[in-house]
Amino acid sequence: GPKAPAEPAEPGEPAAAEPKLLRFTIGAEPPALDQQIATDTYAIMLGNHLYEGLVRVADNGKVTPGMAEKWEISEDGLTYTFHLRDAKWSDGKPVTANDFEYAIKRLLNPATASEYAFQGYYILNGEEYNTGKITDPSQIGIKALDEKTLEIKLKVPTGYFLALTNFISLFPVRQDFVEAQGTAYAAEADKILYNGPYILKEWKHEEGLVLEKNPEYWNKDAVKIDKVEIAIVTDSNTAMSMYEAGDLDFVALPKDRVEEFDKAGKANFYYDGAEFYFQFNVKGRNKEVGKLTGNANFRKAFGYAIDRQGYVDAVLKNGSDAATRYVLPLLAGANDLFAKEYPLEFYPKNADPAKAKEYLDKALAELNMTVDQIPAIEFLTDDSDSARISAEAIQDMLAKNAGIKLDIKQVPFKQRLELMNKKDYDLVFAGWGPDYDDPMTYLDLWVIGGGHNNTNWEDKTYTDLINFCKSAPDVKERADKMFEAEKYLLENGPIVPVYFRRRAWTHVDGLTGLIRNFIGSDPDFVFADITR
Amino acid sequence: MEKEKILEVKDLHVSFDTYAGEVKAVRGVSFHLDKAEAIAIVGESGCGKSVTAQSIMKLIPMPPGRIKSGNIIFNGVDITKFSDKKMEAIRGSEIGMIFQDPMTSLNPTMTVGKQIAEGLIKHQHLSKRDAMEKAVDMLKLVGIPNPDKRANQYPHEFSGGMRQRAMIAIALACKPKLLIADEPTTALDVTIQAQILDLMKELKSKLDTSIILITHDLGVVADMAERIIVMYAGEVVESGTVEDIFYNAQHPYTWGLLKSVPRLDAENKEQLIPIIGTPPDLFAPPKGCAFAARCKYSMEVCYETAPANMEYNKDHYAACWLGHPDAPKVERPVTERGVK
Amino acid sequence: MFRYILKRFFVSLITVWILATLTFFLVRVLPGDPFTSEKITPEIKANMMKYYGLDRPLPEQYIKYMGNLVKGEMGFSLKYKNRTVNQIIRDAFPNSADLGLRSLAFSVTVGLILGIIAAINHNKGWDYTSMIIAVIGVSVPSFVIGGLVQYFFGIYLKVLPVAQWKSFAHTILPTFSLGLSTLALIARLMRTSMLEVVGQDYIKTAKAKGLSPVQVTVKHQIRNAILPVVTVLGPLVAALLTGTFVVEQIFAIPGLGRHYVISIQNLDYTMVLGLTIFFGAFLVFMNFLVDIAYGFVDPRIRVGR
Amino acid sequence: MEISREKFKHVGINEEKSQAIVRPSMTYWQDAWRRLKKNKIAMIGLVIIAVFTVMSIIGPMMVPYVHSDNDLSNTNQLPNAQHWFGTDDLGRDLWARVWMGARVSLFIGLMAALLDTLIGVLVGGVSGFYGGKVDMLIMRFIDVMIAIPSMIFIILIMVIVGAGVFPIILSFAITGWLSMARLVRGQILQLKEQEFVLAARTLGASSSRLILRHLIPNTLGVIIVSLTMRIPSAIFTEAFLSFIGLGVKPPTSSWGQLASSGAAVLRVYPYRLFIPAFFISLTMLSLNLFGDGLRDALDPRLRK
Amino acid sequence: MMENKKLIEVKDLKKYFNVGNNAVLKAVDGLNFFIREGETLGLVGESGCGKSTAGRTIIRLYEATGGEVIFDGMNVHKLDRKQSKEFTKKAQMIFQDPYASLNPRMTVGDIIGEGIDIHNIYSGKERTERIYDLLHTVGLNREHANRFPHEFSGGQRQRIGVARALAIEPQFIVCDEPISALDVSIQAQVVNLLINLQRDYKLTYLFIAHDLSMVKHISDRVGVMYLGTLVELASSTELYKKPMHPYTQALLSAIPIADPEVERSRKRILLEGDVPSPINPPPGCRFKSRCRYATDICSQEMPEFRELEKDHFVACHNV
Ligand SMILES: Nc1ncnc2c1ncn2[C@@H]1O[C@H](COP(=O)(O)OP(=O)(O)OP(=O)(O)O)[C@@H](O)[C@H]1O
Ligand SMILES: Nc1ncnc2c1ncn2[C@@H]1O[C@H](COP(=O)(O)OP(=O)(O)OP(=O)(O)O)[C@@H](O)[C@H]1O
Ligand SMILES: [Mg+2]
Ligand SMILES: [Mg+2]
Repeated sequence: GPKAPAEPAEPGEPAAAEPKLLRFTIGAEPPALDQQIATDTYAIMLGNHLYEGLVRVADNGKVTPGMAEKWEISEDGLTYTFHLRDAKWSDGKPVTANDFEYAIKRLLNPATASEYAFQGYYILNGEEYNTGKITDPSQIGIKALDEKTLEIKLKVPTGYFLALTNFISLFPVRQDFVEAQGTAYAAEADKILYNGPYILKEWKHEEGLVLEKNPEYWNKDAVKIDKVEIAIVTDSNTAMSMYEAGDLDFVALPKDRVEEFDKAGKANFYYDGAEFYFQFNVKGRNKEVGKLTGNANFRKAFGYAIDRQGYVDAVLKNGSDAATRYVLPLLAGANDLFAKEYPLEFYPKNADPAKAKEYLDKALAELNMTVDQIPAIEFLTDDSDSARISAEAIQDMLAKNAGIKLDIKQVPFKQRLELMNKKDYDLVFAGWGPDYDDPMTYLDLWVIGGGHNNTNWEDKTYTDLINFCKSAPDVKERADKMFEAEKYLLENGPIVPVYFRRRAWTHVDGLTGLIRNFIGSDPDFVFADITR
Repeated sequence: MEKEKILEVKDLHVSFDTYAGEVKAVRGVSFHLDKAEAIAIVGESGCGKSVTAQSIMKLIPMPPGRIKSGNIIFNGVDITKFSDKKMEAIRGSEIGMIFQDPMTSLNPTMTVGKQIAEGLIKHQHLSKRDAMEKAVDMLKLVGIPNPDKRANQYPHEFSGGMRQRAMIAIALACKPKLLIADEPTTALDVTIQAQILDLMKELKSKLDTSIILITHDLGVVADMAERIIVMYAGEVVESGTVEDIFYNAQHPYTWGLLKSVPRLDAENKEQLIPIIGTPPDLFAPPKGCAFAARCKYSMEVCYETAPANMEYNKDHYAACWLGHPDAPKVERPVTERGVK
Repeated sequence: MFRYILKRFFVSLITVWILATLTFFLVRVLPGDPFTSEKITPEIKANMMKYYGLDRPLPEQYIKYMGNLVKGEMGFSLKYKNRTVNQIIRDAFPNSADLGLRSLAFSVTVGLILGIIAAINHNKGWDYTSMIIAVIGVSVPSFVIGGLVQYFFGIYLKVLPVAQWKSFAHTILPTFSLGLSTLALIARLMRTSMLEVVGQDYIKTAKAKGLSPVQVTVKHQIRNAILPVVTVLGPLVAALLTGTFVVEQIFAIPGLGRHYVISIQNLDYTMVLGLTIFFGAFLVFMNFLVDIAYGFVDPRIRVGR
Repeated sequence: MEISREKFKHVGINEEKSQAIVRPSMTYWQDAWRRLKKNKIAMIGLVIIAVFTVMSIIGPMMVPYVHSDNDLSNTNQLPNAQHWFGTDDLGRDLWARVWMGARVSLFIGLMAALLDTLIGVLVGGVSGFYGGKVDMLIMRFIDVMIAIPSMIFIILIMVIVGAGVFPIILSFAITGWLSMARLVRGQILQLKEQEFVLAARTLGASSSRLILRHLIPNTLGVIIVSLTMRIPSAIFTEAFLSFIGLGVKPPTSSWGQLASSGAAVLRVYPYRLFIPAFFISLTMLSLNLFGDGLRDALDPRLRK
Repeated sequence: MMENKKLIEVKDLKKYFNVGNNAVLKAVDGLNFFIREGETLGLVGESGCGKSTAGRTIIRLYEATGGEVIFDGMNVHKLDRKQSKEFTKKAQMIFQDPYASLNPRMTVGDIIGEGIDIHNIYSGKERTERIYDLLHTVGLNREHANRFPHEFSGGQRQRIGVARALAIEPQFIVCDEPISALDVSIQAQVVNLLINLQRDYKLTYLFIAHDLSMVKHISDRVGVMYLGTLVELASSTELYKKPMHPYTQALLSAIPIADPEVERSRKRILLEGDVPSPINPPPGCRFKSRCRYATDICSQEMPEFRELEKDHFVACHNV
């Protein structure tokens, strides 16, 4: 007779609550998961889930307790005292204040060669130690007062410092473990200690990572998702296809699919924090160009010639905002969002050819030139396909709206940075993402001697303004001055903002609580939930 | 008494299509071959001997070549219409062929032994091993020293004559009923040549193999053949028994051939007697006798009308107007005992 | 023969050494440095340069690198900071080699068959069919083919997984996408060299032995015609087995291919060097095999002897 | 048949009649060209390429749009009466872009073919012909050149020379010919042992003559194949080079770039891939048809 | 014949091939002879005995393993570039294998004209005329100039090879079986041509052939080779009248005669015994295994090449 069919499922056994699984992709292998070495967005995202710092930043930007149960800030805003909770590393040993002290000293130690050491520069003597001005680490303003108490002294009062402790570079590590692993620390899943909501179950390099809920995590009950599968998929179209084939739970939308998903009400948008602007080298690659790029009116002509809205709608198609001002509208001001407290529309959303011409004529008059004498201005941009399209669109706008001819020069990313560092460019399409939730992360770029100011623009007034803000004790006054600086910069500075980037994404029904951040970890699924 | 005919070629026409038109390489060749008989085809180089031979095996490159008309009756069946599949069974086993150019006719990337063994594997279903053994035997049979070593060498490591012997070994390996030997001994010295000819004779007498021998060495012809077919410009101009041709040739071309042979007893560096001129272009053969323009005895009719085949005895035919009763009598330059 | 192999081995070592040296200095000439990034400051960069020994004079770095290389160590990646180049290659190479071997097997068999069929049916239907396949194979690049098959088989028909490298089913689409252009090249080369062979006298001899067309082709034509395929196979095998950027990217395969591109973009000196040496050694070895194979394919060829 | 007696008069040898010249005289190349012309399929290929060449000159002028003009309100239009091939993501007319791109791509293809033949065939010829140390040296050099990532050369070229057509050609000159050289060398190793080469050698033929007149003509088959295969790869290499800033400057386009940007939007605007891909494929097909015809024409054994 | 100067002197010439597994094939093993200007030296011998190899080594197609070849005072194997071009102008070769030695992609006209081009002998119309002349000389017609080698019959190909060698009017030609593929009447034409050229231009030939009657006819002296060495060398009449070496005797007895009755009654000396191989050949006389007169000494010592009578050299212990 026929063989018996496969054994029927055991009856009676309760349909054990199926583990909740979340699947998504990241675009590249995280180069390192070592807290003090990691720099890239994926490691930052993973770090947020695998480790926990002193605090955790919730959805609305509010600082909530993390490893620190509570903390005190001194009157002068310089000394922070953190009281740690009873938390455990994944090997069962307790997390102590020493782990934080060791981590930060490790970050700042020049021998660690941490690229993100500057995240510790707020701490007293942090920069000095890292740059070799002092060699005694005990002079750094961090100290474990006892097992559970940590004291941090800052250089200057820094309002956003608490939020900063949520950043991977300041996350704790355990000395004995790190030293035992040596160079192999954090190279593989089993060479890491975790204190966050998840532990890394599997790390197949270049292929994917599997996260599992950390049973030792102090707040584990708030964590809903049991298992996370992260595939490493570089090609965004592939990721999209995987999503469509049902292999993923959320995915970034390639720009040509946004419209379709938006119409179906399935597209979501979020700011990723990046802002893009024209950055001029006010001396140009040569004198001739320098005359023009050094002229504020000439630069303003650019500002009016760009059809920001058209560009954002037709070229980017990801819901990005036309940037009519410099400071990202999401950053915190004195009490509310900076943009709400200090609204500004310096440049129009749409092109204003008349104004552009007016400024150009003004500039030419100042320079004693005619339009035909304008030399070809080299427009430096990245080598991605989207950068090319952007450049072509901008080229056309400037030609049509202001009669300025641009010569597009596409180069690989590193080469672009190199050319910028060497100040060997006329005009570049550059972007900047915030390091912390404060306008200063954008504004202090352009001070004299600023590490990132490679525009040759050296303005005393502006520098003074910024320096004042940096140590201004009064929050309101500081904000006022920052607004003043922003206006000054737009009027005279070497940059013309173009857009604030947003990204489009979609997710399966039933995924809730996933946070998309413009700063720090993105996405944040610590408190996400999924029902199928 | 009728002997058993193994092969009969009737009015064979073979042409090559070239850009300027048709090269009529073979123009109405007819002959037959009996069982256990050896015939020789002789004739000027380029007269279509090889093409005729290859047509019998249907190995003319097609295109550009094609068999235009005629029949080839082998063992009583007309093989001109045979499919490739049917030909495969005949080739190599029933009809063996020795090609004229031994270097290019051997596969440069296969050892000689394997090339010989191949036919054996195909037709006699020997195992690889046995076939190789047999191949070594064959090489030995054709007089190649050190045959087991040589069997593993490649053609380019062989001398000209050794390649030719390898070709012979390939053709003889399966003991074919009909052997077509296209200039089989040109590259061989006389002692080896004698050996090979003995070998062929042996096949003939023991296995009743019939042989078509294409050669221009009249000495070999005299040794091997029973009948001779003389070709000129794609046609048979004379055919007959060895004696008929050597002692009683009727066609001026045959005379020319016989006269050009150097003789051992002749003076050193004395001028040989060639046939003057060149054969006609087969692209546009003359309408009369093809040999007329080079013929000392030609007549007007020769330029205008192709001569019919005249019978001299049962086996002896010649296509020459001199045999016509109206033709003037000429003194034949060839006597009973060879050249005058 | 043995002496030749020995000689080739030494020449190969020298070749790889020259390759390593050239690459070592060439990457240093590229504008920028591995730590150039948007947020870095000069002081921090100096720390990093020091940590990785990049602040030392170039000749010193070179000697140190070569010293390690002799021991088979290629150092830490400057981008994947906790992993050595050796580890990265060890992790990724098996996947690339797997994919490479599969697509080689696919493209060589299908390519040879197509080429042979085309030559035998010269200027007939099959010939044109194989040409069209070949034309598609080379004029539609793998990123397009990849996208198309992903859509068709993965999303539209839902019969094969879209991407990733997990089971046999996952390997089918990438193997196909990767193999297509190789297939095209092999088919075309084989066809043309077969055409040179079919008219040769020895083919007549083979036919005269009564071999069937298939036997004639298999035993006599292929070996005489395959040389160009063998030639291209050398670098091809080296290239395919060490990974292909585009296909790995499209199908999210954790292979070596992407590193070749990314490491240069990142100016990850040690990675670039390690990969170049790895590929170079592979290539030199493959071409050595090709040269040896020449002698087997055609005994008249005596490379270097 | 009756034949009059007079006809049987002795005439004798007639030199003239035996020497009649009937066929037209032709050189190898004339003959090859004649056969090529007779090959209809090959000629179709040639005509298509000619048409593309002509269109690359006049095509952009046939529409009232400039290839670089943006029209952000009319992006990604399907082919229609105004825009015969539709528009791209900046609203640029694709017809104009396709034919402007043809200029770049056809030129690049031609250049690649030229350089491959010039450098690859010669180097390969020399290497295979001389063999021994020369061969070893050249082949190891080629190994090194293949192994060094071409990106390195390309970036260096960009730094030294800048963008434009010349650097593209330069980068082809540096890396494009390598596989051709290997291929030709392999063939020549096989050929040079053949008797006709020895024969030419006894005539005192110089090495260059042996290579150019005896060996290379006998490798034309693989050379042609390799060339036809090289052209699309050159077209896409150009796209890649432009992508990293080495190619033609934006907003000029090329088929390769059109195709690769079309490939990114395949799911939504397939025509943006299919149109350039169609032209690349058709060019390839024509080249292959023509190449095969050429091969056949150059092979005297197939002479008809 | 007057004692002309020696044009070619071959001294202890050796050519070995490496045939794998450390086996050495001694194709030519110690050849000694000379050819005077305007003379024809015939070379006969068993197939595979090294005649072609000797010819090719003399003309420097193969590097010699040992020994030297002096041509007109020059050591052929030590020529510089210019000299070697000069040498090729003076010394030519007709190849044994007609088809393989013709480039399949060149027209016959170009093949024949190649030497003319290389040595800049003629150009333009003269060149064409010369090619037509040569074609005519070898019994082809001018129309053939535009055809390709594969369109010819075996004999026609052979004649192309002859025409090619004659094209550059050399002083010395190695004729490696130049006539074996030709029918007798064309043979006669070609041989006549060679003889006439020799008479008119004092050409020198090394004539390799199997057809002994033809060799006798054309040669002044004949050398008989056996397994890489010369066993006998004498003037042609002398050799045919009075062969001394047992191998020569056997060879001569095997010549087929173009007369059926004579041929059928001819007795030839049968060579029996093992045919030795040139791969690692045995010591002693190479012919001993097949020699009727072989004695002990034959298997121990290689017989010396002695001048037994004036100009008659033999390598045999027993004569
Ligand atoms: N492929 C071809 N294309 C054109 N003509 C050809 C071809 N093959 C042979 N021929 C011509 O056919 C004629 C007969 O050639 P065939 O080879 O039969 O001569 P043959 O009698 O064997 O001569 P030989 O004794 O020289 O070998 C020749 O004139 C030759 O030129
Ligand atoms: N390239 C080679 N490699 C190995 N052995 C070779 C090579 N060329 C010739 N030989 C061997 O050298 C010996 C002499 O060959 P050669 O061609 O000189 O003979 P030959 O006297 O010309 O014979 P034939 O009359 O048959 O042409 C033969 O045993 C042959 O096998
Ligand atoms: Mg013939
Ligand atoms: Mg020989």
